[in-house]
Amino acid sequence: NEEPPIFTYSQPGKIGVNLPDAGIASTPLPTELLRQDDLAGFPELTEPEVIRHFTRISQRNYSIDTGFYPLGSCTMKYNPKLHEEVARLPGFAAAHPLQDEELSQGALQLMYELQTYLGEISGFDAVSLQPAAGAQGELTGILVFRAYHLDRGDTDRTEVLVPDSAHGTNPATAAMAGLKVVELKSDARGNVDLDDLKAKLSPRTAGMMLTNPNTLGLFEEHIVEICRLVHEAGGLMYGDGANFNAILGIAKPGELGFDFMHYNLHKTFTTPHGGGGPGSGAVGCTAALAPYLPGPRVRQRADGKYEFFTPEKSIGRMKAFHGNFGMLVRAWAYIRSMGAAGLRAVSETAVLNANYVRVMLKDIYPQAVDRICMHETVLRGQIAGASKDVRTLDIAKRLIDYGFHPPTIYFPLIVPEALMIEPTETESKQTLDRFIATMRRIAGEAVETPEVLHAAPTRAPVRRLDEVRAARQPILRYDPIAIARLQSE
Amino acid sequence: NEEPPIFTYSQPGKIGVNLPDAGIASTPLPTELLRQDDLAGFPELTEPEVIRHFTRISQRNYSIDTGFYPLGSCTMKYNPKLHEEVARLPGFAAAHPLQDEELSQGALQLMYELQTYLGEISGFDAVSLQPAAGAQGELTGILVFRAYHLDRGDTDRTEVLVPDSAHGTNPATAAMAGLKVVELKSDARGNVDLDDLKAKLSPRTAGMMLTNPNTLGLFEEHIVEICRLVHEAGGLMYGDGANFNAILGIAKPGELGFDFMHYNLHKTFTTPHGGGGPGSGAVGCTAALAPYLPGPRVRQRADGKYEFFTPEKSIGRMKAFHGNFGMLVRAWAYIRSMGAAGLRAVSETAVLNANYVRVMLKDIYPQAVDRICMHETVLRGQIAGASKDVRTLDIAKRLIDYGFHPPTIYFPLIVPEALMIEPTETESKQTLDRFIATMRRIAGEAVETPEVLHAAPTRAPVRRLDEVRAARQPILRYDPIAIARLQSE
Amino acid sequence: MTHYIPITDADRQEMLQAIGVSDITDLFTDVPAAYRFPPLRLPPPLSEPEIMAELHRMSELNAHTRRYQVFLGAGAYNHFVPAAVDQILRRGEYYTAYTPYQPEISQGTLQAIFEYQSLICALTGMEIANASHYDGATALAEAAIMALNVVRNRRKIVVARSVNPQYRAVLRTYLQGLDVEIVGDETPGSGIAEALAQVDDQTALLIVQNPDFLGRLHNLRGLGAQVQARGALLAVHFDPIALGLFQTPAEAGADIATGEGQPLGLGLSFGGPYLGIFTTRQKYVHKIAGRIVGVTKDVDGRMAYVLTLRAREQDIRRERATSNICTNQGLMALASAVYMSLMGKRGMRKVAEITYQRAQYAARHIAELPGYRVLADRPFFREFVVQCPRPVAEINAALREQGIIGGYDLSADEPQLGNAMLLAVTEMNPPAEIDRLVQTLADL
Amino acid sequence: MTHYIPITDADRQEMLQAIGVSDITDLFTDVPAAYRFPPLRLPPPLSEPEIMAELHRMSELNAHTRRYQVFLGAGAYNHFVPAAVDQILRRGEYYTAYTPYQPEISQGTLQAIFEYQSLICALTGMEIANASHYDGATALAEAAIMALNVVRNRRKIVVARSVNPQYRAVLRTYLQGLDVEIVGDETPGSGIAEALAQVDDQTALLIVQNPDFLGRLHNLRGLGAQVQARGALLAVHFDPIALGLFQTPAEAGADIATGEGQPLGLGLSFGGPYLGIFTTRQKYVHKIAGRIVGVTKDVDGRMAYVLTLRAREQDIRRERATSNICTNQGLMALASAVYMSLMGKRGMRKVAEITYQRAQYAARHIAELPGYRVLADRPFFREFVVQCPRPVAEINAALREQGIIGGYDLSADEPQLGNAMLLAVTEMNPPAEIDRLVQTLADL
Repeated sequence: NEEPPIFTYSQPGKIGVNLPDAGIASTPLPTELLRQDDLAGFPELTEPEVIRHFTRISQRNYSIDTGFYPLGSCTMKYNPKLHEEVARLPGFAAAHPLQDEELSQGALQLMYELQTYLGEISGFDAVSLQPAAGAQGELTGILVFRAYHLDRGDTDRTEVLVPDSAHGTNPATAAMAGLKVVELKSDARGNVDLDDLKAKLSPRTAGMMLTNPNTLGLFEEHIVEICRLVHEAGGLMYGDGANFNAILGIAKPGELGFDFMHYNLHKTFTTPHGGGGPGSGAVGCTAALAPYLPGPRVRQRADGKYEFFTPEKSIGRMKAFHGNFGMLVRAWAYIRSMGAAGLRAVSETAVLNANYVRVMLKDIYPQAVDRICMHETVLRGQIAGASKDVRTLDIAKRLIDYGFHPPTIYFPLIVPEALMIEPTETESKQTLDRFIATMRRIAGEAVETPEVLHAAPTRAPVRRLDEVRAARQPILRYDPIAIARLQSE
Repeated sequence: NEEPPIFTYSQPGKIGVNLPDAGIASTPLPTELLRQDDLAGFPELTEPEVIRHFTRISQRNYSIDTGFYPLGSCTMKYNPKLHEEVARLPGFAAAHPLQDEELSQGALQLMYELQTYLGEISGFDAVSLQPAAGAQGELTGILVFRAYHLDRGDTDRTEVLVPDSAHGTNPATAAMAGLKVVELKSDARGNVDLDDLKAKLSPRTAGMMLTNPNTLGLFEEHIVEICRLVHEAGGLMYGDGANFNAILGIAKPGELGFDFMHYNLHKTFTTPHGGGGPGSGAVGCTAALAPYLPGPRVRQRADGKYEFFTPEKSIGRMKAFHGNFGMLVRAWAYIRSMGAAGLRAVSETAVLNANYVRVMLKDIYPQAVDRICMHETVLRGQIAGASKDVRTLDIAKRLIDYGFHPPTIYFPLIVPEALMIEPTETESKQTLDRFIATMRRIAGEAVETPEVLHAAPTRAPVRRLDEVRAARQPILRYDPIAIARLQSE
Repeated sequence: MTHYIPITDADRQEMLQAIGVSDITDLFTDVPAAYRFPPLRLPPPLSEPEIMAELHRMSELNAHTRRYQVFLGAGAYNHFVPAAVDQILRRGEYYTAYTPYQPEISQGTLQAIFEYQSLICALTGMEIANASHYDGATALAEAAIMALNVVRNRRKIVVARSVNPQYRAVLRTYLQGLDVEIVGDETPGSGIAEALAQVDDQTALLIVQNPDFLGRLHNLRGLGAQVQARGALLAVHFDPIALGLFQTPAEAGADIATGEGQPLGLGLSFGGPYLGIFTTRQKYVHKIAGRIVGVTKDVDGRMAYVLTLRAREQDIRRERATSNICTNQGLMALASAVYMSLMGKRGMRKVAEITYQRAQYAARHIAELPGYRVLADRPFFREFVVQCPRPVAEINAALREQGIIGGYDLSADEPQLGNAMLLAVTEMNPPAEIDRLVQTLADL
Repeated sequence: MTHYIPITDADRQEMLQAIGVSDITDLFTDVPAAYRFPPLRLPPPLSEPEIMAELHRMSELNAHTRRYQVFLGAGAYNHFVPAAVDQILRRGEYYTAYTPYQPEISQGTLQAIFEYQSLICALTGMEIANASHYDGATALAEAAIMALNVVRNRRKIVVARSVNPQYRAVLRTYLQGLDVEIVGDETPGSGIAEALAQVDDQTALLIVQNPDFLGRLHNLRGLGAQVQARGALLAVHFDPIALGLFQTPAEAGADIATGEGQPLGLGLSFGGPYLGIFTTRQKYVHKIAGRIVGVTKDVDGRMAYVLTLRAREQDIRRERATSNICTNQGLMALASAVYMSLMGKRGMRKVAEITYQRAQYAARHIAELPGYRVLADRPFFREFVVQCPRPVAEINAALREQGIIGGYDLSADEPQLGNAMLLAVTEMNPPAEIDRLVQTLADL
């Protein structure tokens, strides 16, 4: 069932698309500008071969459409099929981004409405849809913080506070914006340690980045106080929206005191993950920060028409054109399908499902912090009676054999042997019960037949990989000689 | 990796589609007309569950998009992806069959042009696109023969001659039209035995049904004489178009002497098989038979517009509306993509591929008739040195383990242990070579490890089935008690 | 070589050499020289962008539901097709698969068809369903053939006039060689009662439709018993959407029930591919046409699906088969199974309710228009007859100017009704659209 | 419960009981009461048919390539998208999969990305490619950040004015916190030579585009050596379609080459999702941003694919990562891999040739029109500058009336060119369409 690299099907002369002829007399090509290698190494294939290849390898993937992803912090929820149709309507999928606004009123209306909806759901005054992913939304926010402070002549604010439980994108973003990361400790209840926060706030504080609910799946109990403290120190509050799926209609970050946040439309608002992207990292903020947002944004004119505009103090554009528009269509459709009550039901059910899994497993897999959780729960892969060499990694790989995608593991970094489980609201109780039973069964195996866990997975397309070899002797493009050498080792 | 019946996911209250409300005040329902059982047994599911179920079970299918079908007489060639798009254009996919002709000019033009193209490719004067599948095309033809004879007062023509190598649909069709089947022998070269034909022609002969190339994959060497003999006896020649993929641009059945034929658009003209349908069994015939064709057909008016018409002596309609229109769009696209030279290249390559497989295997798998074949070749699963209990069925099932769909087996009935192999033109030499090597390897296994063949397949989603149990104690709809009983046996 | 043919020139040379011929034309010497390699006068080939552009152009010459508000039915209905249905249909594993004769590698198709059969049984109340016919009309014709095989020595079929006229035409086409008398539908305006009256001791089958061609709902309870008492069978042609609410063919005592599956998520597609639903009683399972999927086990004891009772079929039994049907509408059966699974009990009921309610609403408002009369002697489901002050063709032409596709013109089928059209309303006609239809009629 | 949420009321009760709370709201007591359960003022929810109808209506308010003849480019191009690309994109196994962090069950995505990387290397001649950036602009900005990390202690980036102005804007956004000087693009009308002249011993990177923003092709052979001699790196932003025919960034001696992958089968989609292509030399592999797939073996010795060199990435290295990028444009990389595989060597060359030839044809004929002037001081690939007798906005408005979307108005970016537009021609503009554009301009 292995499928060789597509290059192995290549034969001179084949082609997979029936293209038109130029249909006009040729002019001579500027020979000195031509490439010299005749596209060496580029394959030649027919359509049947290409389709069969990519169909066959697709079956070697796990996906939401084939199974359950209890993948903490990733919100791997169902991607509605209606959205795949509407995003492909020719008026969206075949519209040029630079065509006149007059000829783009449908797209602009959709963007305007989505800006409005996202602002309302999060309690923010202004939204920009341009960022292409969560990390780009973060960079947008930190650049906006920086611009805001500088604009006020506040030039010494060079530090960004980041809890030790944060996603790696948070510190990486601060660094990319040229700011210094100051790490904050978590307390025993999984909240930010307030004393540590107070100690680290200073006139150098540009702001703080906080995920709430945090990566322990816990709602930050002191959120209002944290925002107050940061604001009093002259800093701004950045909300990482990765876990926004927990609080739709439950709480509005803008009301809690955040100044800025990004939305992961590919998590909370059902746009597909696509095996790693495209995402969409739209951002929202307070009126005070709105002048710094990237452009173009969309506004409605007095005559009812829509137009692009760039805020007067904009940090500039984050990417070409207007954002991952195809993702915006899907998010619009989702919000309009669910409505206010539907969105609240989403979060309520996501939280219900997570707590159900939590209580059904915590006697065997110790809970990192013993509290009611939000949309996800962090357990520890430390099973009583199992030998020490059974690690969370083994549990994760064994789940594969039972048909489940593993949870997020070893994250957050502050929890040893972390198993971070986010069931989402689009899974049935039946599926959760199967997962719970499987987790309990694996715990039994960990005690009785640990070798089975070490050997896992055995029922996947491949077994555990030699990742060291991949990094030490990297083969990063098709190279038949290097591959032959690998195979002969 | 098994997937339970969809009914097992059902829970009261679930729904998988978000429907509108009626939006108006209700009127009372006529209670005496309501069903009494509240749709007992009907499942209740959400969209994610339905999608996951049907995605998962799809992966338990073999298909052209995942592998090679050397399936004689079935022409399992590649289905171009362009066709899937064009058939879904809203102007085709969302047009009502009874809307005014004035509002259907695009669809009518397409049908008119397809009629013309199919007539030209086959050498016939008139085409009807109505039949839904090859077998319905056959019934159409035999009813037309019957009507033609009766119309001429020729009331005693009640017999249809059918070679012993014919598809089962041929005799079944004749019977369905109320005619008697007279079977013809094949000769040693795989042709119709002319002496037998002469002996069986009579004033009772309504016509003869002939597949050419025939089901041995051989071009009928006496085709012109056969047509002459049948015509001299007052009969008509029916051409079964199942094997038309061999002779596009090679020969026209209408010129060879056939009076009528059906086209399997789902074989020759790339419309997908769909796991058993829909097909399209358009038919073509001579001018003499055209008045009897089913209606409506399409013609062009003097003003250039298109209209439906029903031939004056039509046998009537074969189905509601105008045929499997979605399939017609695909066939039109295929013919216009290929053009005359492309279609000839299709048949040339199909024949090339079949002969290549033939010569590479015939030393091990004896050829039924030692001739150059057309688009398919019939071999025998009788391997020298293998024990008698290794049968063609075992060879076929063992191919599954190597990732191939088995050839057609035990057909035609006149060849013992038949293996009927049709590679089609859309497979590469690489694939054919892999298939040939695998067939040779299996021949070796048949001699050395026959138990492996008897046990095959072992790498498929399921192994060989208890088909007797299925027929003796049929479970033909979801019945948890019957299934539990089956599983506990 | 084209983009669909992976044999290169070099391959061809190698293969010809292996075969032992020097040129590709040497493979065709069995074709009489005089007929070999005829020219094909076809238009020059088009590239992919050209095909797409040309077919887009042609497709837009047609009216369609994204451009027009459609009130036309008469056997094909504009019901909602959830996007999830097409998502499944586009999977190559389904649509490029062959008929599941090799069950070990066809469990996907087989399980889907088994579930289709099961869903259809639940929907209709009937005991067994086959894997499909070409469409509702041919399913009905095959019902007649089956009845002739079940009820031996009777050669009369009675069919009510209120059965879709296209279906009655197909019935007559199918049976024309079988020495059968088809009666019951002679009198304009007649219906089930008149047909029942013609069921006698020579009758093999009575065929009725419910809701009938004019959209009317009938209470058929007891009809099966009446027909069976005369030694005949009863076939009921049903509408699968109506069954979300209304009487099943099983409740009518039907021996055979057929339906057109198009409303179950298939779209209009200018008339096809559609889906012929065929159901009957368990005791007739060996008499039915077409494929049937059953459950069994493999040698390891795993539950598995397989085509079964195949001795009825043409490839096994040849001229003694129950039908010549081979290729059916398998992919459409799959589509309808996805549709029914998505809708479920609540969805099927809800679609039926919306359809019913909106049809009543439309009829009520049209009936109030001067010059228009709605025939409402009986309850109706989705369609109803409107008698108009002017010829239907004129009215439809005027509606067309407003982007509305009006009803089916009944003047050829039921001339006694005068200027009558059959209007269809579904969940795809929102109240505002119905109001607009009414207003447009009022303004004519 | 909705059609996307499979938890029933009964389930909820059972689960709440298991959790030990009596009501769902009890799960949210950590949320300060004053902020808990705020109302969301959103429009009432729409059903699926309503969503479809409303979005169809809105989409048709936009011009699109099925309705308009498009001669607009400037960074987004109307190239043909083979249907086979979307067939693969619609597979749930790809588009509903997560990032392939669990390689055992992500071999589909991993192999596809590995093949994408390999195809991009073959196309560009560069040694390594990563798994994608958000778009061409951000790929270019990440190139600058990488150069600053490779060439230590230099804080100047030189960018030619002839680089897409949106890309230059993004570059400045990305680098605004990094204490970097960005120069080279100050002078209207300037280009590569002027930028090169500014490369000095404080310069980390020179950025050029070929074909440049105005469509002109440049011979960059030797440029890399010149830049590297000054201790800096060279980044070339390329057009992937032009590479079917024209000089590769490797031939220019580029250290980094970036491209916008949109023309590789992605469609226009009103500006996104597109695909940022990023390539560099093998020796910089530990410096690059983003994901990379490599080949290795599993414990049974089977060849397998895996994300590798992950110590560069944010989830491992946090604030010391090469970039904060996490989610990329993986599905678009897959789409372009399918596109490139379909096109192959012949197809890539052919699209480039048609595009080139038709652009020359269009330019030649427009140049003949009175009042129009085509800037053709250099060879151009797909786009060219037309100086018009009237403001571009007026001309485009007139073209729009004829169903034509005209060129990009250069007046804001390069005012010294006067009434100038940038016209783009591809294989999707047949000669007849070009003739119609020319005729329409002539008739204005």
